[in-house]
Amino acid sequence: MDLAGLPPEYPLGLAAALFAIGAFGVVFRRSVIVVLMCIELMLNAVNITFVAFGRELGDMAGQVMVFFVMTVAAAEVAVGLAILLVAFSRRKTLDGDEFASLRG
Amino acid sequence: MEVFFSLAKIVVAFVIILQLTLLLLWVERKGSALIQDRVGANRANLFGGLLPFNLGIVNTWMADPLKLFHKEDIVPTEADHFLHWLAPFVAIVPLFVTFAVIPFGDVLRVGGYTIDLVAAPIPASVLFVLAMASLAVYGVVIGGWASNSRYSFLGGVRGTAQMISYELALSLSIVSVVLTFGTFDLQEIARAQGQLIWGVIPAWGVFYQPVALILLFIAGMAESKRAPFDLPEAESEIVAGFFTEYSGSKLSVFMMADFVEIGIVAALVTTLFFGGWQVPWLGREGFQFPGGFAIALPSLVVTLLQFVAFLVKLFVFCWLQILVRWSLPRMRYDHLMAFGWKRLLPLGLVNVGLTAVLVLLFDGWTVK
Amino acid sequence: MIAFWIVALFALVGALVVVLHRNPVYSALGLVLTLFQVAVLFALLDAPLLALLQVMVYAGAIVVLFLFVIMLLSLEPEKRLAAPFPVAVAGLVLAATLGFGLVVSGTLPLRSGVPSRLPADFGSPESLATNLFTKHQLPFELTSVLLLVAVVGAVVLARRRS
Amino acid sequence: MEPYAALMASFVLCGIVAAVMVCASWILGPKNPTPTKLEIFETGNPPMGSLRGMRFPVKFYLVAIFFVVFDVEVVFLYPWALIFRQLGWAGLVEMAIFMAILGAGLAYVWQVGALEWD
Repeated sequence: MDLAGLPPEYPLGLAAALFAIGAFGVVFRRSVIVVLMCIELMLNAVNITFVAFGRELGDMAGQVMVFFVMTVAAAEVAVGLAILLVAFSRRKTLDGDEFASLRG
Repeated sequence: MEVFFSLAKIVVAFVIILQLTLLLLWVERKGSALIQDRVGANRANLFGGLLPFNLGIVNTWMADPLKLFHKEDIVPTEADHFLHWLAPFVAIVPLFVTFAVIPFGDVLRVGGYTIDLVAAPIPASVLFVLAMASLAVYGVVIGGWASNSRYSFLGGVRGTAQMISYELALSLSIVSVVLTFGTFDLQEIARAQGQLIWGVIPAWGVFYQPVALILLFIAGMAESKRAPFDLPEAESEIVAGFFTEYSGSKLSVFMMADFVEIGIVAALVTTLFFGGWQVPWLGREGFQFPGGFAIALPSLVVTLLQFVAFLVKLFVFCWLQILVRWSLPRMRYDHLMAFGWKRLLPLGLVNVGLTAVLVLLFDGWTVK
Repeated sequence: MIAFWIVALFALVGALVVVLHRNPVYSALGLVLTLFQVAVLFALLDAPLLALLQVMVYAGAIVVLFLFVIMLLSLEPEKRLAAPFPVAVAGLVLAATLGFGLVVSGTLPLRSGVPSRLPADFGSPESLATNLFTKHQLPFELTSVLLLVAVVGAVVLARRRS
Repeated sequence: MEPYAALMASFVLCGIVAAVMVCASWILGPKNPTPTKLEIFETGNPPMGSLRGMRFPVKFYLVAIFFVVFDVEVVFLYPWALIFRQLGWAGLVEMAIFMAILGAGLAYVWQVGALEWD
């Protein structure tokens, strides 16, 4: 398995596809929890590009950034789901469109 | 040839865990009988009962699995069929794979080849074990949810909360071990323990990290969901927990997963704290006792001795877990969570800090 | 190369399950599939440590949290899956544009001066750790503040509810 | 053979064996479903209503959220522990600050009683 030969275009293409699917899901889905999952997908696509470019440029900073992205994702999910719980207990729904009147 | 050796190692590691599981099933049935002053499994026998004694080993080695495999497979109508099938599969595969990174010997020299006796010698094997252990949650979650039954669901939720709570203590104990040995590689950790402290005592992890050993053992038992931590499957409260709605071979797979987890905890304890395959004072050339006395041994004998030593240690720690299971009563759920979060987690953090300071103060104190 | 195509196939299948399945539990499991494939991809791209941490953090913790919330709220499969038709079309167009743009920019020739050969220890856990703790101390410390805020925020929100 | 290839082979082997074990009953066992047998087990009573709609105390979510946060913290500890000898005292101070901030988080959680399971 000669992996050194994997050109960066392939993982980058996959990352682009994952990012696009994630972005589509954010717009397309109503359920807020699925939207959060789609955001995770997009973050992962970004992680792939970090790793792929870092490898191409011979720079470890790319992998270090993935570390920080993971942390941010964890914090985002923790707070996001806590907000979602509060919203669910008030509205009994997870439909994002119903939250439009949440402000104020 | 290389490929052949690699495949052989994978098969060996897999056979170890499969046989260990079946053996543990027998040990548990016979052992619990011993503890509770019963006779235990004694029906199926070899050679049609011609032997004067009957240990019932055939029961669990062959008869029990075969019987379960011939039972009817029932999937409740209201269950989510796909996930109901998926859950046992997801529960057991990561656990099986874990054994591929556990070293079961030093090196084997055959016909000019020097084979590292670990099935998949990846560089960060300790983390691989942890990653696979963190996937074990899915079997419980999916099984509990897919059955669509109250008991299963309660068991699944309890099990998940318990497993994730104790995973932190488990990880922290491994962090302190990594601090001590300065590597993620289980094989390197095992090799480092072949050194001697003051030229006499084998430099086993237990002498450097006694607290981490206790943490790992307790957290590992909680991860494997066994008494005193068996709340996810507490028979007296929620029937059988997350596998209430399972029958036949799927049930046997879930039960097997428990035993594989026991094996993994024992393998971790052995490798990280008790020298893995190390036999005290046995080097690659033979025994080198302190005081200059030495016995030269052929390489193959050394390897065999180490392999046997690994199996013996593995088995001792499995037995210890079974002993604990049959000795202690079940914990209360609030006690369980409080113990994990308020005792083990701070203890693990303190242990990490203490280890770090000690490593800096006396670098000779640790292996490296 | 074959490994990459297998990874890509499963990752895309997982991602599509996340976006298109009605039942949020299946969405979460699709997410696990994708994340696991991303971990394998990391291993292929000389990032073995990240691969394992990816499994531990995402599959072992974050998706478990998702599943927990879905199960404990006992969410039904959605009857109305999606936004109204125009929004769906808009989303599709947006996604296609994004994907196309990213593919184009990703395949542009990289700037010159790139080392043609990677150092021997590139991607080893040691080099990652050294880089993290000697060149990125400040972000590292700030991370802890972020996590602190997250935990405090979660507690405050959850307690307000009860 | 590369270690990762060996790992993949191991995954495949374990996956096949596990799949055979999971499906064994379906292949070997009898198939005689009756409506009662296919009911969900509720200690012999007819199952009451659907499970969906059952709600759980907020404590369970909180445990999962804490786990996510502290798991990320531990994830930073691994690479730190690996190269701790090279980092020396500077590394200790670095990690001490990190842990102190998160320790404050744990203390807060403990203080407000979010870890209590009354």
